[in-house]
Amino acid sequence: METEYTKQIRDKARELLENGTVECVIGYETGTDGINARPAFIYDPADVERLVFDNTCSHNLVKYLLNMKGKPTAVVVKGCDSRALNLLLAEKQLQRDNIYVIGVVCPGVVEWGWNKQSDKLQKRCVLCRQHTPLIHDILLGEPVTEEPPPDFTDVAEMEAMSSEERAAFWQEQVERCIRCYACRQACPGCYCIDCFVEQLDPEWVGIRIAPGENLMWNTIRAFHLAGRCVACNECERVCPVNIPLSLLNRKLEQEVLDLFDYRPGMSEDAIAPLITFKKDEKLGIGE
Amino acid sequence: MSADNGPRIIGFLCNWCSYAGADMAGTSRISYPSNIRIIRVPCSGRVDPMIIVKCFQEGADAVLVAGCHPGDCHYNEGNYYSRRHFALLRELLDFMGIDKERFRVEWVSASEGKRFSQIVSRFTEDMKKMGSREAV
Amino acid sequence: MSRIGVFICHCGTNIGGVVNVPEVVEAARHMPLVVFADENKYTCSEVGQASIRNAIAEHKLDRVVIASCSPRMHENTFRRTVAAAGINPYLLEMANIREHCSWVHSDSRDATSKAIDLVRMAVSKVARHEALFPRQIGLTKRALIIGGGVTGIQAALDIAAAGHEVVLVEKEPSIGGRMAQLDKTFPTLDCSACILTPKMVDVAQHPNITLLSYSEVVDVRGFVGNFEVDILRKAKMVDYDKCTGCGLCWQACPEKIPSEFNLGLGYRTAIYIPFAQAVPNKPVIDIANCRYENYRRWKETEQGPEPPQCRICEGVCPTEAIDRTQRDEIITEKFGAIIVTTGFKTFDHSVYGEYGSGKYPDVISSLQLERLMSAAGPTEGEVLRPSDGAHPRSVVFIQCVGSRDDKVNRPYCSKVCCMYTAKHAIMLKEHDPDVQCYVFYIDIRAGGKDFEEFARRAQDETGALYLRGRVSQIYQKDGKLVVLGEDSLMGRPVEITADLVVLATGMEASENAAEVAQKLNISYNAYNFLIEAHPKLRPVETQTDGIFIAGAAVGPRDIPDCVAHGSAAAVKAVALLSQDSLTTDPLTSVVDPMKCVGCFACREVCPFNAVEEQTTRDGRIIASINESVCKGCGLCVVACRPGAINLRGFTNQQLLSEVLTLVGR
Amino acid sequence: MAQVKPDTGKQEPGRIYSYYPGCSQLATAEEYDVSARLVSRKLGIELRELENWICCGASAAHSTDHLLSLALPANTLKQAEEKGLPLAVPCAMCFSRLKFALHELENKDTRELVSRAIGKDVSTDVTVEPMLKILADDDIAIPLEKPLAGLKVACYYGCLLVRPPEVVNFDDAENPQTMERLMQKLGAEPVEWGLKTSCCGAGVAFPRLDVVLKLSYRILSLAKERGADCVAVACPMCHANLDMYQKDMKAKYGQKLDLPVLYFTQLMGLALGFSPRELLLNRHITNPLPMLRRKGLI
Repeated sequence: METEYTKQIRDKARELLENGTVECVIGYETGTDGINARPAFIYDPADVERLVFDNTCSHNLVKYLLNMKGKPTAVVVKGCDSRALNLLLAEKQLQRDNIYVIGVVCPGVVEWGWNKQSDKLQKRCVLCRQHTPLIHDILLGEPVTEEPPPDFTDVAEMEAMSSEERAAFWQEQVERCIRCYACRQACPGCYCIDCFVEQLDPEWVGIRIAPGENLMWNTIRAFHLAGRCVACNECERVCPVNIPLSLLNRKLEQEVLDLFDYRPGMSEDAIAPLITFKKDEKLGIGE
Repeated sequence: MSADNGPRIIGFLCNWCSYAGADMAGTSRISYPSNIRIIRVPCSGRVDPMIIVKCFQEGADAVLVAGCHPGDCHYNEGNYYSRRHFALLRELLDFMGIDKERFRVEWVSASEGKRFSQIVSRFTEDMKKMGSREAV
Repeated sequence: MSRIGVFICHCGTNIGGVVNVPEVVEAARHMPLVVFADENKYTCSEVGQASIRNAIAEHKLDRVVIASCSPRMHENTFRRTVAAAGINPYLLEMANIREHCSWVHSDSRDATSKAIDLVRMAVSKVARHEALFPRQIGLTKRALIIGGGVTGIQAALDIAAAGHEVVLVEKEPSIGGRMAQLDKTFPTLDCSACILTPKMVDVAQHPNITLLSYSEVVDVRGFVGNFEVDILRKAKMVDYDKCTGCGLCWQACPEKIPSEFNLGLGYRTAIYIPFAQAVPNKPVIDIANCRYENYRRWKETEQGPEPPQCRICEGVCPTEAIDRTQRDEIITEKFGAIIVTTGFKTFDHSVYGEYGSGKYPDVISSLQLERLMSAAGPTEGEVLRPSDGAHPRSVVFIQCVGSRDDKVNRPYCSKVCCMYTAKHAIMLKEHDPDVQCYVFYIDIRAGGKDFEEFARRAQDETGALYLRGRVSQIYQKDGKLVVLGEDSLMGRPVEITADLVVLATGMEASENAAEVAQKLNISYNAYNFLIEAHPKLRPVETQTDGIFIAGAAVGPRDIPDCVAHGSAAAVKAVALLSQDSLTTDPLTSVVDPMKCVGCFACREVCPFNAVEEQTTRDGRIIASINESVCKGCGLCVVACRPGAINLRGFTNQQLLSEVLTLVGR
Repeated sequence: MAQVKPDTGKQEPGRIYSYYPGCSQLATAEEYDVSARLVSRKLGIELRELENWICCGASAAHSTDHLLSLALPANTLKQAEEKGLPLAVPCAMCFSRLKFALHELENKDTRELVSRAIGKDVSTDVTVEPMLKILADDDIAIPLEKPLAGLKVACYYGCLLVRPPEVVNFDDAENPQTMERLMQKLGAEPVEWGLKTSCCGAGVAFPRLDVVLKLSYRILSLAKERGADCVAVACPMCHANLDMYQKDMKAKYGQKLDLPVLYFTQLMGLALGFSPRELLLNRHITNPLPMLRRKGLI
């Protein structure tokens, strides 16, 4: 089935490049370890054979559209990626009409293992509720109709701990943070010209790498994605020191669902929950 | 502010209702513990969640945000937004080990001086019980 | 490097009595960038202000911190002070060490250390202030007055006299309000209608006044000098250009509806004017009760039996003024200033079970008695009891019904009841010498010119028996009312058999007061009375520039107070309207084009549509703020993740620095 | 007294109460207790009498010893709490005392004091409801067998059932309507009158009968004047004063009242088809039977 995807993607890519619909096709190609896929930017129909699709195609390619400066571009999107696409369209960072979306009904991708083929599905895929791209110009594969209900066991486990335990837990986690900002670079929702963490005036986060500053960074990173995170979980995948960022994202995902009955990136004109309101809603604040 | 005289509480008060409410507490001489330090903002909706997190990161024991009652916002809608922001933020902070109780959001109108002092008194009491935090 | 001067105020002993001011001054001297610190007895006094001006010159100060009372009190005063000394008025910051410190903390040590913190915060903030410059905007030289009672009428006439256009909106078919319902007024006993109606006519005739009766304000947008107001004009079904007010129609109309104006004591017709001297003196059709309108409603569905048609009014009208095509319409008008005079309503006494829950016909409200006494009232001035039309001989008055009573959540005093009851006692005696009045009271509050004398007169001359105490029970027996109460001076229960009981029902904010206040964004208290910008020094202003309040909408008031209040509000409005342009507050949001990513979250959250699009040189579409529309709430700042928007006077940098002076580094 | 089992098989949940008859109901006001139990049973309301209930303190304790006036009801409340059921109380006085106790026990210090006094940890975790509220509950369907058609009733609550509101919080303190609604459901016609919560004189009868005569006469004469055939009461004390002294009133004020005073539960009983004997209607001093016969209700 994956080889089938590969073939379809190559054909579509060739067609799009040849008839000039797009200038570039963003897809996946096999990486240097000969196993794991990496992003591929195909400008020449002759190169389309590089394109592949298999269960190592983890990257959220939508992020790269931000750099295409409005050039007509085709992009391969999985279910979660498509939510990111909706998000960026809603936030006016992309124009739908110069993007050709090759949607792939995603069977789930496996964990990253250098030089070795892993067969362990990524956490996000185990919990995935959006296998079928929400937005596409061509859809590869059979749409998945039955999606599982939300599962926040991991969050619940965390909440079972005492306040002190949680504090200690995160203390320990963020102490490892080297502030490389890979999480931010990989995140489709992070596209600020001048990220708050690198602003010197106001200095929201001290430049020094210290637990407090690290905690500030990781907290605000998560909060800036509250009601926006599409659960592609690239941030956690790319973290070199394995900070469980998904816990923060998913906690907020759950709260947003409970409080505002909202799932980010489900449509291209959705209004994020923090920039709208209901007059008579009860949120347990000031009541 | 010295930690020796109990919890360090930072209060963000909207200029139109709650700050006026605090003034009312003053003009009516309704006393409350002196731990709170008040920062005046135009609207509770001006209070950026980032600065709340900053307060805790830097070692504040507790933070109070007070704004107009829903429907009474001087800017019509400000407190509706802050209500959403802080509902989420409280959860996130709690999740990260900063107890919900340390971050309170209250609606205090310009005429509720008594209520303001009651809120601050209760808050200070609770925080004394909880004990102080360390900056991280 | 900025040079900051700090001035700590003793405010007499208000601050100095608790806060150790010299200690605060000493601490301030050692704060970063502070080159001068001093104390004043009264910083707001001329002496105090002079000392600031001198210090600025002497020490070349370029920023000033004043630690004294609430900035809501004196920020503008001191802005002028520093401006006079050549410093941009926005390079001032105040530390509130009175309302937020000395007045609420008794322990001198704590209060002092808190005061020092507050000063430190102000210093750190002022260091990050930038010079700001107000901008000039135009204004509409027209005033809107909401509510056509005596207060609104007075305000309208005064503004019109000053040469400005006024639109007076009244929800009833006629202006006049409560005062029009009164018979006589205390303490002079001159006829209410006789002194009010000429003013009402003046309103109708004044070239500068547009009267929109039977209309309501539905929406208010904009800001001082530039309000845009949607006004609902309810369908009158009468063409006022054709109508001469001859009265044939309401004499002919067969429908009888209890008269609101007479508080249910008499009847009016479906096409009606509320009372004889109504202004405008032209009728409206009460669509809910008009037979033909009822028939028209039926015609749409043809459900149920066919109601009678009528149209008699149309038949008798000599000028064909009845216009059935009229519909409710909403008009939009521009105003520079708005005065709210929505007045009051009387307390509904049916919540008092002990007074018969409003079920006893001969237990009436004092306003109903006014109607019974009025020569233009349902009984043409003869006081007859509602149940059987008999002349009451023994009348019991009960004070503080819906006033000074926590039980019904009305703890406040309604101010006028003591006096009008005295008036009633005197008037009743004049109507009928055989009347014996009894008055149950808590205290007699007769503060006011000639008031005490008047209240005495009621007791001494008319022989009204004043009993200090509450009534515990009223019940009907043998066609009379038995009143059980207590005489707390004699210390024993009293039982009086009365023909008529008059309840001195208190004043309440009118039912739509809160609604109007919300539309205008002005604050109101727990009882829906509007809140002044300052209870003593700004009694007719609100926290919203350009919106003024007056009369009983602000709190219980008698007629002279309301009139004075109306004139006061008028003066404020006139002062505003006589300017050629307004200076806007420069404390607005600004966009940093280099940081804006054009997500327009700011536009989503802005309550005032102040966010506009602009295209950068490199073709990006980004946000920009219309500064004359922006009111400086700062919602956009929070919505802006990239930190491209900042709020002047409350910048991220400033708030952060305040926090950091308190905690952490 | 034997526990009364409801005869209806269908037992709705929440219709089971602990029952506190109170002393009077076992003596002078037996008819109140009996009729209350009969009616409850008929309506499928199960009353489980507390085994060891004791006097509520009534009029004496609270005017002599404050602690005692709390300890006595607290003891009963403790039993009710242990049963975990709401407590049904017919007598207005008992109801008042129990509610007062609950009210004052809200205070921590008082609670500790009283706990020490009775040697048990008292809490306020129990609901006390007047029989009237329970039986007048609109959710309860009343299977009328003899509607009280044409019977004009003056509903009399007295002082204690509805006052002070912040303590008893039951109905409107000045113009209660519960009994009126109930009487309407029974087919009777409540009269509109003003003295339904005025004092009857209560225990003052013993030292100062004249006061009681004055107060009670005012009440009865008004009821009469408003056209009532009888007065419905929910308090044995009120009942005694209104029922017993009508002859003395005639002597003092010259008006022959002859106005039967019945417990509301007895009127319910009649409407539900119980016989006058079952309802002990023969125990009243002002005999109601002639009037009831006139009205064709028996």
